[in-house]
Amino acid sequence: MHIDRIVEKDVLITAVRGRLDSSSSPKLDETLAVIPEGSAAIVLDFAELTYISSAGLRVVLKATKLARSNGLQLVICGLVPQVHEVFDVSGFTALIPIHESRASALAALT
Amino acid sequence: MHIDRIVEKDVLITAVRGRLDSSSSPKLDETLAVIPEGSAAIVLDFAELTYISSAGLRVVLKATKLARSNGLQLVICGLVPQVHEVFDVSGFTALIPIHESRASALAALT
Amino acid sequence: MIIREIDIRLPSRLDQLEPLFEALDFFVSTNAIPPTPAYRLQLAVDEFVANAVEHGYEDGRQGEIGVRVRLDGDVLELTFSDDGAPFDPFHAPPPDLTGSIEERRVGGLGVHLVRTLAASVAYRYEHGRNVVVIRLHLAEPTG
Amino acid sequence: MIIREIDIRLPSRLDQLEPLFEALDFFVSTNAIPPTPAYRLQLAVDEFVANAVEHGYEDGRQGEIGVRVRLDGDVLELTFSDDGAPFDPFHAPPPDLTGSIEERRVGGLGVHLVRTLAASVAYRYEHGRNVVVIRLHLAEPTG
Ligand SMILES: Nc1ncnc2c1ncn2[C@@H]1O[C@H](COP(=O)(O)OP(=O)(O)O)[C@@H](O)[C@H]1O
Ligand SMILES: Nc1ncnc2c1ncn2[C@@H]1O[C@H](COP(=O)(O)OP(=O)(O)O)[C@@H](O)[C@H]1O
Repeated sequence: MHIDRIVEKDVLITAVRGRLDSSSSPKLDETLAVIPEGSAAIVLDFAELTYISSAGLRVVLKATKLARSNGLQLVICGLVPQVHEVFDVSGFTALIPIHESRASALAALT
Repeated sequence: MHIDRIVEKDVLITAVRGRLDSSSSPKLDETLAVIPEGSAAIVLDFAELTYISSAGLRVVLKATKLARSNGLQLVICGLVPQVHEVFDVSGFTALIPIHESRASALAALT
Repeated sequence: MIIREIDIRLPSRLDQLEPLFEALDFFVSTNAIPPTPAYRLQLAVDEFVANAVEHGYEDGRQGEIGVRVRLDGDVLELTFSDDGAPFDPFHAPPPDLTGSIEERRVGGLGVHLVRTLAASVAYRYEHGRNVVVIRLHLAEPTG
Repeated sequence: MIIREIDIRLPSRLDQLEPLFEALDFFVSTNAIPPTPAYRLQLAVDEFVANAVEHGYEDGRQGEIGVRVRLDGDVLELTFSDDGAPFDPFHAPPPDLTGSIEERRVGGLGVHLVRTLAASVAYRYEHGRNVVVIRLHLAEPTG
Protein backbone atom coordinates (compact mmCIF):
# COMPACT_ATOMS: atom_id res chain seq x y z
CA MET A 1 0.00 0.00 0.00
CA HIS A 2 1.14 3.51 -0.80
CA ILE A 3 -0.33 6.74 0.64
CA ASP A 4 -0.09 10.21 -0.94
CA ARG A 5 -1.32 13.38 0.77
CA ILE A 6 -2.03 16.44 -1.37
CA VAL A 7 -3.55 19.74 -0.25
CA GLU A 8 -5.65 21.54 -2.86
CA LYS A 9 -6.80 24.94 -1.58
CA ASP A 10 -8.35 23.98 1.75
CA VAL A 11 -9.14 20.37 0.75
CA LEU A 12 -6.94 17.59 2.12
CA ILE A 13 -6.68 14.73 -0.39
CA THR A 14 -5.42 11.33 0.70
CA ALA A 15 -4.80 8.99 -2.23
CA VAL A 16 -4.29 5.31 -1.42
CA ARG A 17 -2.80 2.76 -3.82
CA GLY A 18 -2.72 -1.01 -3.49
CA ARG A 19 -4.19 -3.23 -0.78
CA LEU A 20 -5.85 -2.06 2.41
CA ASP A 21 -5.97 -5.09 4.67
CA SER A 22 -5.22 -5.92 8.30
CA SER A 23 -1.49 -5.58 7.78
CA SER A 24 -1.53 -2.25 5.91
CA SER A 25 -4.48 -0.42 7.48
CA PRO A 26 -2.69 0.67 10.71
CA LYS A 27 -0.47 2.88 8.54
CA LEU A 28 -3.46 4.61 6.94
CA ASP A 29 -5.07 4.88 10.38
CA GLU A 30 -2.06 6.86 11.64
CA THR A 31 -2.02 9.11 8.60
CA LEU A 32 -5.71 9.92 8.86
CA ALA A 33 -5.53 10.65 12.61
CA VAL A 34 -3.79 13.95 11.80
CA ILE A 35 -5.90 16.67 10.16
CA PRO A 36 -3.73 19.69 9.33
CA GLU A 37 -4.91 23.06 10.67
CA GLY A 38 -7.02 24.99 8.14
CA SER A 39 -8.46 21.97 6.32
CA ALA A 40 -12.09 22.50 5.31
CA ALA A 41 -12.81 19.09 3.79
CA ILE A 42 -11.25 15.67 3.24
CA VAL A 43 -11.18 13.53 0.09
CA LEU A 44 -10.15 9.87 0.20
CA ASP A 45 -9.10 9.05 -3.35
CA PHE A 46 -9.39 5.26 -3.72
CA ALA A 47 -9.09 5.12 -7.52
CA GLU A 48 -5.99 2.93 -7.24
CA LEU A 49 -7.15 0.93 -4.27
CA THR A 50 -7.40 -2.65 -5.54
CA TYR A 51 -8.55 -4.33 -2.34
CA ILE A 52 -10.14 -3.44 0.98
CA SER A 53 -11.08 -5.75 3.85
CA SER A 54 -13.08 -5.02 7.01
CA ALA A 55 -9.84 -3.79 8.61
CA GLY A 56 -9.70 -1.08 5.94
CA LEU A 57 -13.40 -0.21 6.36
CA ARG A 58 -12.80 0.25 10.07
CA VAL A 59 -10.13 2.87 9.34
CA VAL A 60 -12.42 4.64 6.88
CA LEU A 61 -15.27 4.75 9.40
CA LYS A 62 -12.95 6.06 12.13
CA ALA A 63 -11.66 8.81 9.84
CA THR A 64 -15.19 9.77 8.87
CA LYS A 65 -16.25 10.00 12.52
CA LEU A 66 -13.19 12.13 13.30
CA ALA A 67 -13.87 14.49 10.39
CA ARG A 68 -17.52 14.93 11.36
CA SER A 69 -16.71 15.60 14.97
CA ASN A 70 -14.33 18.32 13.75
CA GLY A 71 -17.06 19.78 11.58
CA LEU A 72 -15.39 18.71 8.32
CA GLN A 73 -16.93 16.95 5.36
CA LEU A 74 -15.31 13.70 4.22
CA VAL A 75 -15.99 12.24 0.78
CA ILE A 76 -14.60 9.29 -1.14
CA CYS A 77 -13.87 8.97 -4.84
CA GLY A 78 -12.87 6.42 -7.49
CA LEU A 79 -13.98 3.00 -6.25
CA VAL A 80 -13.30 -0.01 -8.49
CA PRO A 81 -16.38 -2.28 -8.80
CA GLN A 82 -15.27 -4.89 -6.24
CA VAL A 83 -14.37 -2.26 -3.64
CA HIS A 84 -17.63 -0.45 -4.34
CA GLU A 85 -19.49 -3.68 -3.64
CA VAL A 86 -17.80 -3.97 -0.25
CA PHE A 87 -18.83 -0.39 0.56
CA ASP A 88 -22.41 -1.15 -0.49
CA VAL A 89 -22.65 -4.33 1.56
CA SER A 90 -21.33 -2.63 4.67
CA GLY A 91 -23.83 0.22 4.35
CA PHE A 92 -21.06 2.81 3.87
CA THR A 93 -22.42 4.12 0.58
CA ALA A 94 -25.48 5.38 2.48
CA LEU A 95 -23.32 7.21 5.04
CA ILE A 96 -20.41 8.65 3.07
CA PRO A 97 -20.72 10.56 -0.22
CA ILE A 98 -19.04 8.56 -3.02
CA HIS A 99 -17.89 10.33 -6.19
CA GLU A 100 -16.77 8.96 -9.54
CA SER A 101 -13.52 10.89 -9.71
CA ARG A 102 -11.35 13.29 -7.75
CA ALA A 103 -12.49 16.12 -10.03
CA SER A 104 -16.17 15.52 -9.32
CA ALA A 105 -15.44 15.17 -5.60
CA LEU A 106 -13.63 18.51 -5.53
CA ALA A 107 -16.39 20.15 -7.61
CA ALA A 108 -19.03 18.92 -5.16
CA LEU A 109 -17.09 20.28 -2.17
CA THR A 110 -16.80 23.86 -3.48
CA MET B 1 17.72 -26.99 -22.82
CA HIS B 2 20.85 -25.65 -24.50
CA ILE B 3 23.39 -27.66 -26.53
CA ASP B 4 27.02 -26.67 -27.20
CA ARG B 5 29.35 -28.62 -29.49
CA ILE B 6 33.08 -28.16 -29.12
CA VAL B 7 35.85 -30.06 -30.94
CA GLU B 8 39.04 -30.54 -28.96
CA LYS B 9 41.71 -32.18 -31.13
CA ASP B 10 39.82 -35.22 -32.42
CA VAL B 11 37.34 -35.41 -29.53
CA LEU B 12 33.80 -34.20 -30.12
CA ILE B 13 32.36 -32.67 -26.93
CA THR B 14 28.60 -32.12 -26.61
CA ALA B 15 27.69 -30.08 -23.52
CA VAL B 16 24.02 -30.03 -22.50
CA ARG B 17 22.52 -27.49 -20.13
CA GLY B 18 19.07 -27.59 -18.52
CA ARG B 19 16.35 -30.23 -18.75
CA LEU B 20 16.40 -33.27 -21.00
CA ASP B 21 12.81 -34.51 -21.11
CA SER B 22 10.32 -35.71 -23.72
CA SER B 23 9.92 -32.22 -25.15
CA SER B 24 13.63 -31.33 -25.42
CA SER B 25 15.26 -34.69 -26.18
CA PRO B 26 14.37 -34.80 -29.93
CA LYS B 27 16.67 -31.79 -30.41
CA LEU B 28 19.62 -33.57 -28.76
CA ASP B 29 18.75 -36.70 -30.75
CA GLU B 30 19.15 -34.73 -34.00
CA THR B 31 22.42 -33.20 -32.87
CA LEU B 32 23.93 -36.52 -31.85
CA ALA B 33 22.88 -38.25 -35.08
CA VAL B 34 25.66 -36.37 -36.89
CA ILE B 35 29.26 -37.37 -36.11
CA PRO B 36 31.68 -35.06 -37.94
CA GLU B 37 34.32 -36.76 -40.13
CA GLY B 38 37.59 -37.32 -38.29
CA SER B 39 36.16 -37.65 -34.75
CA ALA B 40 37.95 -40.25 -32.69
CA ALA B 41 35.83 -40.11 -29.51
CA ILE B 42 32.72 -38.46 -28.09
CA VAL B 43 32.22 -36.79 -24.70
CA LEU B 44 28.74 -35.94 -23.42
CA ASP B 45 29.30 -33.21 -20.83
CA PHE B 46 26.25 -33.25 -18.53
CA ALA B 47 27.72 -31.06 -15.75
CA GLU B 48 24.92 -28.52 -16.25
CA LEU B 49 22.19 -31.03 -16.95
CA THR B 50 19.71 -30.57 -14.09
CA TYR B 51 17.16 -33.18 -15.15
CA ILE B 52 16.88 -36.25 -17.35
CA SER B 53 13.88 -38.50 -17.91
CA SER B 54 13.61 -41.83 -19.75
CA ALA B 55 13.19 -39.85 -23.00
CA GLY B 56 16.67 -38.40 -22.41
CA LEU B 57 18.14 -41.81 -21.53
CA ARG B 58 16.78 -43.16 -24.77
CA VAL B 59 18.71 -40.51 -26.72
CA VAL B 60 21.89 -41.26 -24.77
CA LEU B 61 21.60 -44.99 -25.45
CA LYS B 62 20.96 -44.38 -29.15
CA ALA B 63 24.02 -42.11 -29.38
CA THR B 64 26.16 -44.68 -27.58
CA LYS B 65 25.05 -47.44 -29.95
CA LEU B 66 25.79 -45.21 -32.95
CA ALA B 67 29.25 -44.34 -31.65
CA ARG B 68 30.13 -47.98 -30.98
CA SER B 69 28.93 -49.11 -34.40
CA ASN B 70 31.23 -46.46 -35.90
CA GLY B 71 34.10 -47.72 -33.81
CA LEU B 72 34.19 -44.62 -31.57
CA GLN B 73 34.36 -44.43 -27.81
CA LEU B 74 31.61 -42.45 -26.04
CA VAL B 75 32.03 -41.27 -22.45
CA ILE B 76 29.92 -39.08 -20.15
CA CYS B 77 31.06 -36.57 -17.55
CA GLY B 78 29.76 -34.34 -14.77
CA LEU B 79 26.55 -35.93 -13.49
CA VAL B 80 24.74 -34.18 -10.62
CA PRO B 81 23.68 -36.67 -7.90
CA GLN B 82 20.05 -37.00 -8.98
CA VAL B 83 20.97 -37.54 -12.63
CA HIS B 84 23.65 -40.00 -11.57
CA GLU B 85 21.02 -41.95 -9.65
CA VAL B 86 18.87 -42.22 -12.78
CA PHE B 87 21.88 -43.53 -14.73
CA ASP B 88 22.56 -46.09 -11.98
CA VAL B 89 18.98 -47.31 -11.81
CA SER B 90 18.77 -47.76 -15.57
CA GLY B 91 22.01 -49.76 -15.66
CA PHE B 92 23.77 -47.16 -17.78
CA THR B 93 26.69 -46.67 -15.42
CA ALA B 94 27.70 -50.28 -16.10
CA LEU B 95 27.64 -49.72 -19.86
CA ILE B 96 29.01 -46.22 -20.40
CA PRO B 97 32.17 -44.82 -18.76
CA ILE B 98 31.22 -41.93 -16.42
CA HIS B 99 33.85 -39.33 -15.45
CA GLU B 100 33.83 -36.65 -12.79
CA SER B 101 34.75 -33.78 -15.06
CA ARG B 102 35.45 -32.92 -18.68
CA ALA B 103 39.16 -32.77 -17.90
CA SER B 104 39.27 -36.31 -16.48
CA ALA B 105 37.16 -37.56 -19.39
CA LEU B 106 39.59 -36.05 -21.91
CA ALA B 107 42.58 -37.38 -19.97
CA ALA B 108 41.11 -40.89 -20.02
CA LEU B 109 40.52 -40.75 -23.78
CA THR B 110 44.09 -39.87 -24.73
CA MET C 1 -5.05 -27.27 -17.01
CA ILE C 2 -6.88 -26.42 -13.84
CA ILE C 3 -5.96 -26.70 -10.19
CA ARG C 4 -9.06 -28.40 -8.82
CA GLU C 5 -7.99 -28.13 -5.23
CA ILE C 6 -5.31 -26.69 -3.03
CA ASP C 7 -5.12 -27.54 0.65
CA ILE C 8 -2.93 -25.39 2.89
CA ARG C 9 -1.91 -25.55 6.55
CA LEU C 10 -0.41 -22.62 8.42
CA PRO C 11 0.58 -21.74 11.95
CA SER C 12 -1.78 -19.19 13.55
CA ARG C 13 0.33 -16.12 12.84
CA LEU C 14 -0.51 -13.03 10.81
CA ASP C 15 2.86 -13.14 8.99
CA GLN C 16 1.55 -16.29 7.27
CA LEU C 17 -1.01 -14.25 5.34
CA GLU C 18 1.57 -13.20 2.76
CA PRO C 19 2.66 -16.71 1.61
CA LEU C 20 -0.99 -17.76 1.87
CA PHE C 21 -2.07 -15.02 -0.53
CA GLU C 22 0.77 -15.92 -2.88
CA ALA C 23 -0.52 -19.47 -3.09
CA LEU C 24 -4.09 -18.26 -3.63
CA ASP C 25 -2.91 -15.84 -6.33
CA PHE C 26 -1.28 -18.79 -8.06
CA PHE C 27 -4.57 -20.71 -7.85
CA VAL C 28 -6.54 -17.69 -9.13
CA SER C 29 -4.27 -16.95 -12.08
CA THR C 30 -3.80 -20.60 -13.14
CA ASN C 31 -7.56 -21.14 -13.08
CA ALA C 32 -8.37 -17.72 -14.60
CA ILE C 33 -10.87 -16.98 -11.81
CA PRO C 34 -12.77 -13.75 -12.74
CA PRO C 35 -12.10 -10.58 -10.67
CA THR C 36 -15.26 -10.59 -8.54
CA PRO C 37 -15.04 -14.16 -7.18
CA ALA C 38 -11.24 -13.72 -6.89
CA TYR C 39 -11.86 -10.66 -4.68
CA ARG C 40 -14.41 -12.50 -2.56
CA LEU C 41 -12.01 -15.41 -2.15
CA GLN C 42 -9.30 -13.06 -0.87
CA LEU C 43 -11.75 -11.30 1.40
CA ALA C 44 -13.05 -14.53 2.93
CA VAL C 45 -9.52 -15.80 3.56
CA ASP C 46 -8.48 -12.46 5.02
CA GLU C 47 -11.45 -12.19 7.39
CA PHE C 48 -11.60 -15.78 8.58
CA VAL C 49 -7.89 -16.42 8.95
CA ALA C 50 -7.37 -13.05 10.69
CA ASN C 51 -10.30 -13.77 13.04
CA ALA C 52 -8.98 -17.20 13.92
CA VAL C 53 -5.49 -15.81 14.61
CA GLU C 54 -6.76 -12.78 16.56
CA HIS C 55 -9.61 -14.31 18.56
CA GLY C 56 -9.21 -18.09 18.45
CA TYR C 57 -6.13 -18.53 20.61
CA GLU C 58 -6.54 -16.13 23.53
CA ASP C 59 -4.75 -18.70 25.70
CA GLY C 60 -1.55 -17.94 23.77
CA ARG C 61 -1.30 -21.36 22.16
CA GLN C 62 0.15 -21.56 18.63
CA GLY C 63 -2.63 -23.04 16.56
CA GLU C 64 -2.87 -24.65 13.17
CA ILE C 65 -5.19 -23.20 10.55
CA GLY C 66 -6.36 -24.98 7.40
CA VAL C 67 -7.42 -23.30 4.16
CA ARG C 68 -8.74 -25.47 1.37
CA VAL C 69 -9.99 -24.09 -1.92
CA ARG C 70 -11.77 -26.31 -4.39
CA LEU C 71 -12.99 -25.45 -7.87
CA ASP C 72 -16.12 -27.44 -8.64
CA GLY C 73 -17.61 -26.45 -11.99
CA ASP C 74 -19.17 -23.07 -11.38
CA VAL C 75 -18.55 -23.02 -7.65
CA LEU C 76 -15.53 -22.16 -5.56
CA GLU C 77 -15.71 -23.97 -2.22
CA LEU C 78 -13.57 -22.62 0.62
CA THR C 79 -13.08 -24.63 3.79
CA PHE C 80 -11.46 -22.94 6.77
CA SER C 81 -10.57 -24.91 9.84
CA ASP C 82 -8.78 -24.12 13.06
CA ASP C 83 -8.11 -25.74 16.41
CA GLY C 84 -8.90 -22.57 18.37
CA ALA C 85 -11.74 -22.00 20.84
CA PRO C 86 -15.09 -23.24 19.49
CA PHE C 87 -16.86 -20.29 17.85
CA ASP C 88 -19.76 -20.19 15.39
CA PRO C 89 -19.30 -16.98 13.38
CA PHE C 90 -22.81 -17.20 11.91
CA HIS C 91 -24.61 -17.43 15.23
CA ALA C 92 -24.54 -13.72 16.12
CA PRO C 93 -27.16 -11.51 14.39
CA PRO C 94 -25.84 -9.38 11.52
CA PRO C 95 -24.55 -5.94 12.58
CA ASP C 96 -26.91 -2.96 12.53
CA LEU C 97 -26.06 -1.08 9.35
CA THR C 98 -28.70 1.64 9.78
CA GLY C 99 -28.24 4.79 11.84
CA SER C 100 -25.97 7.78 11.43
CA ILE C 101 -22.20 7.86 11.25
CA GLU C 102 -22.08 8.75 14.92
CA GLU C 103 -24.13 5.66 15.84
CA ARG C 104 -22.19 3.19 13.73
CA ARG C 105 -19.94 0.86 15.70
CA VAL C 106 -16.41 0.63 14.35
CA GLY C 107 -15.70 -3.02 13.43
CA GLY C 108 -17.78 -6.16 13.40
CA LEU C 109 -18.09 -6.14 9.61
CA GLY C 110 -15.82 -9.00 8.54
CA VAL C 111 -18.19 -11.92 8.96
CA HIS C 112 -21.09 -9.85 7.63
CA LEU C 113 -19.24 -8.99 4.40
CA VAL C 114 -18.30 -12.57 3.62
CA ARG C 115 -21.73 -13.95 4.53
CA THR C 116 -23.45 -11.41 2.28
CA LEU C 117 -21.16 -11.97 -0.71
CA ALA C 118 -21.19 -15.78 -0.47
CA ALA C 119 -23.62 -18.14 -2.20
CA SER C 120 -23.77 -20.14 1.04
CA VAL C 121 -22.03 -20.40 4.40
CA ALA C 122 -21.95 -23.19 6.99
CA TYR C 123 -20.30 -23.87 10.32
CA ARG C 124 -19.61 -27.07 12.21
CA TYR C 125 -17.37 -28.14 15.07
CA GLU C 126 -15.69 -31.43 14.25
CA HIS C 127 -12.78 -33.41 15.69
CA GLY C 128 -11.77 -30.47 17.88
CA ARG C 129 -11.79 -27.99 14.99
CA ASN C 130 -13.97 -25.11 13.88
CA VAL C 131 -14.90 -25.78 10.25
CA VAL C 132 -16.37 -23.03 8.10
CA VAL C 133 -17.46 -23.83 4.54
CA ILE C 134 -18.11 -20.95 2.16
CA ARG C 135 -19.32 -21.35 -1.40
CA LEU C 136 -18.84 -18.63 -3.99
CA HIS C 137 -20.37 -18.48 -7.47
CA LEU C 138 -17.84 -18.07 -10.25
CA ALA C 139 -20.37 -16.30 -12.45
CA GLU C 140 -22.96 -13.82 -11.16
CA PRO C 141 -26.33 -15.63 -11.28
CA THR C 142 -28.36 -13.73 -13.87
CA GLY C 143 -31.77 -12.23 -13.13
CA MET D 1 2.90 -22.62 5.78
CA ILE D 2 2.72 -25.80 3.77
CA ILE D 3 0.63 -26.85 0.80
CA ARG D 4 -0.66 -30.21 1.98
CA GLU D 5 -2.27 -31.09 -1.28
CA ILE D 6 -2.66 -29.88 -4.83
CA ASP D 7 -5.07 -31.58 -7.21
CA ILE D 8 -4.73 -30.84 -10.92
CA ARG D 9 -6.70 -31.83 -13.99
CA LEU D 10 -5.37 -31.50 -17.51
CA PRO D 11 -6.41 -32.44 -21.03
CA SER D 12 -4.31 -35.29 -22.47
CA ARG D 13 -1.89 -33.13 -24.43
CA LEU D 14 1.90 -32.86 -24.10
CA ASP D 15 1.74 -29.02 -24.17
CA GLN D 16 0.12 -29.27 -20.73
CA LEU D 17 3.36 -30.51 -19.18
CA GLU D 18 4.74 -26.97 -18.94
CA PRO D 19 1.95 -25.43 -16.80
CA LEU D 20 1.83 -28.70 -14.84
CA PHE D 21 5.53 -28.45 -13.98
CA GLU D 22 5.06 -24.79 -13.03
CA ALA D 23 2.40 -25.78 -10.51
CA LEU D 24 4.58 -28.60 -9.15
CA ASP D 25 7.56 -26.22 -8.89
CA PHE D 26 5.36 -23.93 -6.81
CA PHE D 27 4.44 -26.86 -4.57
CA VAL D 28 8.09 -27.94 -4.27
CA SER D 29 9.45 -24.48 -3.45
CA THR D 30 6.65 -23.53 -1.03
CA ASN D 31 7.10 -26.78 0.86
CA ALA D 32 10.91 -26.74 0.63
CA ILE D 33 10.96 -30.31 -0.72
CA PRO D 34 14.62 -31.50 -0.81
CA PRO D 35 16.30 -31.99 -4.25
CA THR D 36 16.15 -35.78 -4.42
CA PRO D 37 12.42 -36.27 -3.75
CA ALA D 38 11.72 -33.15 -5.87
CA TYR D 39 13.55 -34.81 -8.77
CA ARG D 40 11.68 -38.07 -8.29
CA LEU D 41 8.38 -36.20 -8.18
CA GLN D 42 9.16 -34.54 -11.52
CA LEU D 43 10.31 -37.81 -13.02
CA ALA D 44 7.18 -39.67 -11.96
CA VAL D 45 4.92 -36.95 -13.35
CA ASP D 46 6.92 -36.81 -16.57
CA GLU D 47 6.85 -40.56 -17.15
CA PHE D 48 3.26 -41.27 -16.17
CA VAL D 49 1.63 -38.26 -17.77
CA ALA D 50 3.65 -38.70 -20.99
CA ASN D 51 2.74 -42.43 -21.08
CA ALA D 52 -0.96 -41.71 -20.59
CA VAL D 53 -0.91 -39.06 -23.32
CA GLU D 54 1.16 -41.16 -25.74
CA HIS D 55 -0.30 -44.62 -25.21
CA GLY D 56 -3.63 -44.21 -23.41
CA TYR D 57 -5.73 -42.64 -26.15
CA GLU D 58 -4.83 -44.48 -29.34
CA ASP D 59 -8.45 -44.02 -30.46
CA GLY D 60 -7.71 -40.29 -30.83
CA ARG D 61 -10.06 -39.23 -28.01
CA GLN D 62 -9.06 -36.21 -25.92
CA GLY D 63 -8.76 -37.53 -22.40
CA GLU D 64 -8.59 -36.00 -18.95
CA ILE D 65 -5.61 -36.69 -16.71
CA GLY D 66 -5.49 -36.08 -12.97
CA VAL D 67 -2.35 -35.37 -10.93
CA ARG D 68 -2.69 -35.10 -7.19
CA VAL D 69 0.28 -34.51 -4.89
CA ARG D 70 -0.12 -34.79 -1.15
CA LEU D 71 2.44 -34.08 1.55
CA ASP D 72 1.85 -36.37 4.50
CA GLY D 73 4.53 -36.00 7.14
CA ASP D 74 7.58 -37.64 5.67
CA VAL D 75 5.84 -39.00 2.60
CA LEU D 76 4.90 -37.47 -0.72
CA GLU D 77 1.94 -39.30 -2.20
CA LEU D 78 1.32 -38.89 -5.93
CA THR D 79 -1.92 -40.06 -7.50
CA PHE D 80 -2.16 -40.18 -11.28
CA SER D 81 -5.43 -40.96 -12.97
CA ASP D 82 -6.60 -41.06 -16.56
CA ASP D 83 -9.64 -42.17 -18.53
CA GLY D 84 -7.54 -43.84 -21.23
CA ALA D 85 -7.42 -47.56 -22.11
CA PRO D 86 -7.07 -49.76 -19.00
CA PHE D 87 -3.35 -50.48 -18.47
CA ASP D 88 -1.48 -51.73 -15.42
CA PRO D 89 2.06 -50.33 -15.73
CA PHE D 90 3.38 -52.62 -12.99
CA HIS D 91 2.16 -55.86 -14.58
CA ALA D 92 4.97 -56.27 -17.12
CA PRO D 93 8.29 -57.63 -15.79
CA PRO D 94 11.09 -55.08 -15.30
CA PRO D 95 13.26 -54.52 -18.37
CA ASP D 96 16.46 -56.54 -18.78
CA LEU D 97 19.28 -54.23 -17.72
CA THR D 98 22.09 -56.73 -18.25
CA GLY D 99 23.81 -57.39 -21.54
CA SER D 100 26.01 -55.27 -23.75
CA ILE D 101 25.23 -51.91 -25.32
CA GLU D 102 24.39 -53.66 -28.57
CA GLU D 103 21.83 -55.90 -26.82
CA ARG D 104 20.09 -53.14 -24.84
CA ARG D 105 16.64 -52.19 -26.13
CA VAL D 106 16.15 -48.43 -26.58
CA GLY D 107 13.20 -47.34 -24.41
CA GLY D 108 11.01 -49.09 -21.87
CA LEU D 109 12.77 -47.46 -18.91
CA GLY D 110 10.20 -44.92 -17.67
CA VAL D 111 8.08 -47.18 -15.49
CA HIS D 112 11.18 -49.02 -14.25
CA LEU D 113 12.87 -45.80 -13.10
CA VAL D 114 9.88 -44.58 -11.14
CA ARG D 115 9.13 -47.96 -9.61
CA THR D 116 12.74 -48.33 -8.46
CA LEU D 117 13.00 -44.85 -6.96
CA ALA D 118 9.60 -44.95 -5.20
CA ALA D 119 8.93 -46.17 -1.67
CA SER D 120 5.82 -47.94 -3.00
CA VAL D 121 3.70 -48.12 -6.14
CA ALA D 122 0.14 -49.33 -6.70
CA TYR D 123 -2.30 -49.59 -9.57
CA ARG D 124 -6.07 -49.93 -9.66
CA TYR D 125 -8.80 -49.45 -12.23
CA GLU D 126 -11.70 -47.57 -10.70
CA HIS D 127 -14.77 -45.78 -12.08
CA GLY D 128 -13.44 -46.04 -15.63
CA ARG D 129 -10.04 -44.61 -14.72
CA ASN D 130 -6.51 -45.94 -14.36
CA VAL D 131 -5.29 -44.90 -10.93
CA VAL D 132 -1.60 -45.10 -10.05
CA VAL D 133 -0.46 -44.22 -6.53
CA ILE D 134 3.23 -43.60 -5.92
CA ARG D 135 4.74 -42.84 -2.53
CA LEU D 136 8.10 -41.12 -2.20
CA HIS D 137 10.13 -40.69 0.98
CA LEU D 138 11.08 -37.09 1.73
CA ALA D 139 14.20 -38.17 3.59
CA GLU D 140 16.43 -41.04 2.53
CA PRO D 141 15.75 -43.88 5.00
CA THR D 142 19.01 -44.30 6.88
CA GLY D 143 20.81 -47.61 7.08
N1 LIG E 1 -12.46 -17.40 15.34
C1 LIG E 1 -13.04 -16.65 16.30
N2 LIG E 1 -12.95 -17.03 17.60
C2 LIG E 1 -13.51 -16.30 18.56
N3 LIG E 1 -14.21 -15.15 18.35
C3 LIG E 1 -14.35 -14.71 17.10
C4 LIG E 1 -13.77 -15.44 16.01
N4 LIG E 1 -14.09 -14.78 14.88
C5 LIG E 1 -14.81 -13.71 15.23
N5 LIG E 1 -14.98 -13.65 16.56
C6 LIG E 1 -15.75 -12.62 17.31
O1 LIG E 1 -16.74 -12.10 16.45
C7 LIG E 1 -16.61 -10.69 16.34
C8 LIG E 1 -17.01 -10.20 14.97
O2 LIG E 1 -16.06 -10.59 14.02
P1 LIG E 1 -15.94 -9.78 12.67
O3 LIG E 1 -17.28 -9.72 12.01
O4 LIG E 1 -14.86 -10.37 11.85
O5 LIG E 1 -15.56 -8.32 13.09
P2 LIG E 1 -14.22 -7.75 13.77
O6 LIG E 1 -13.20 -8.86 13.76
O7 LIG E 1 -13.87 -6.62 12.87
O8 LIG E 1 -14.65 -7.32 15.11
C9 LIG E 1 -15.18 -10.39 16.71
O9 LIG E 1 -15.02 -9.11 17.22
C10 LIG E 1 -14.88 -11.46 17.75
O10 LIG E 1 -15.32 -11.06 19.02
N1 LIG F 1 -0.86 -45.43 -19.97
C1 LIG F 1 -0.49 -46.43 -20.82
N2 LIG F 1 -1.41 -47.00 -21.64
C2 LIG F 1 -1.05 -48.00 -22.48
N3 LIG F 1 0.19 -48.50 -22.60
C3 LIG F 1 1.16 -47.97 -21.81
C4 LIG F 1 0.87 -46.92 -20.88
N4 LIG F 1 2.01 -46.62 -20.24
C5 LIG F 1 2.96 -47.42 -20.73
N5 LIG F 1 2.47 -48.24 -21.68
C6 LIG F 1 3.22 -49.30 -22.43
O1 LIG F 1 4.30 -49.74 -21.62
C7 LIG F 1 5.54 -49.56 -22.31
C8 LIG F 1 6.67 -49.20 -21.32
O2 LIG F 1 6.49 -47.88 -20.84
P1 LIG F 1 7.75 -47.08 -20.29
O3 LIG F 1 8.42 -47.91 -19.27
O4 LIG F 1 7.32 -45.74 -19.89
O5 LIG F 1 8.73 -46.98 -21.54
P2 LIG F 1 8.60 -46.19 -22.91
O6 LIG F 1 7.41 -45.32 -22.81
O7 LIG F 1 9.90 -45.45 -22.95
O8 LIG F 1 8.49 -47.26 -23.93
C9 LIG F 1 5.28 -48.50 -23.36
O9 LIG F 1 6.14 -48.63 -24.47
C10 LIG F 1 3.83 -48.78 -23.72
O10 LIG F 1 3.74 -49.81 -24.68
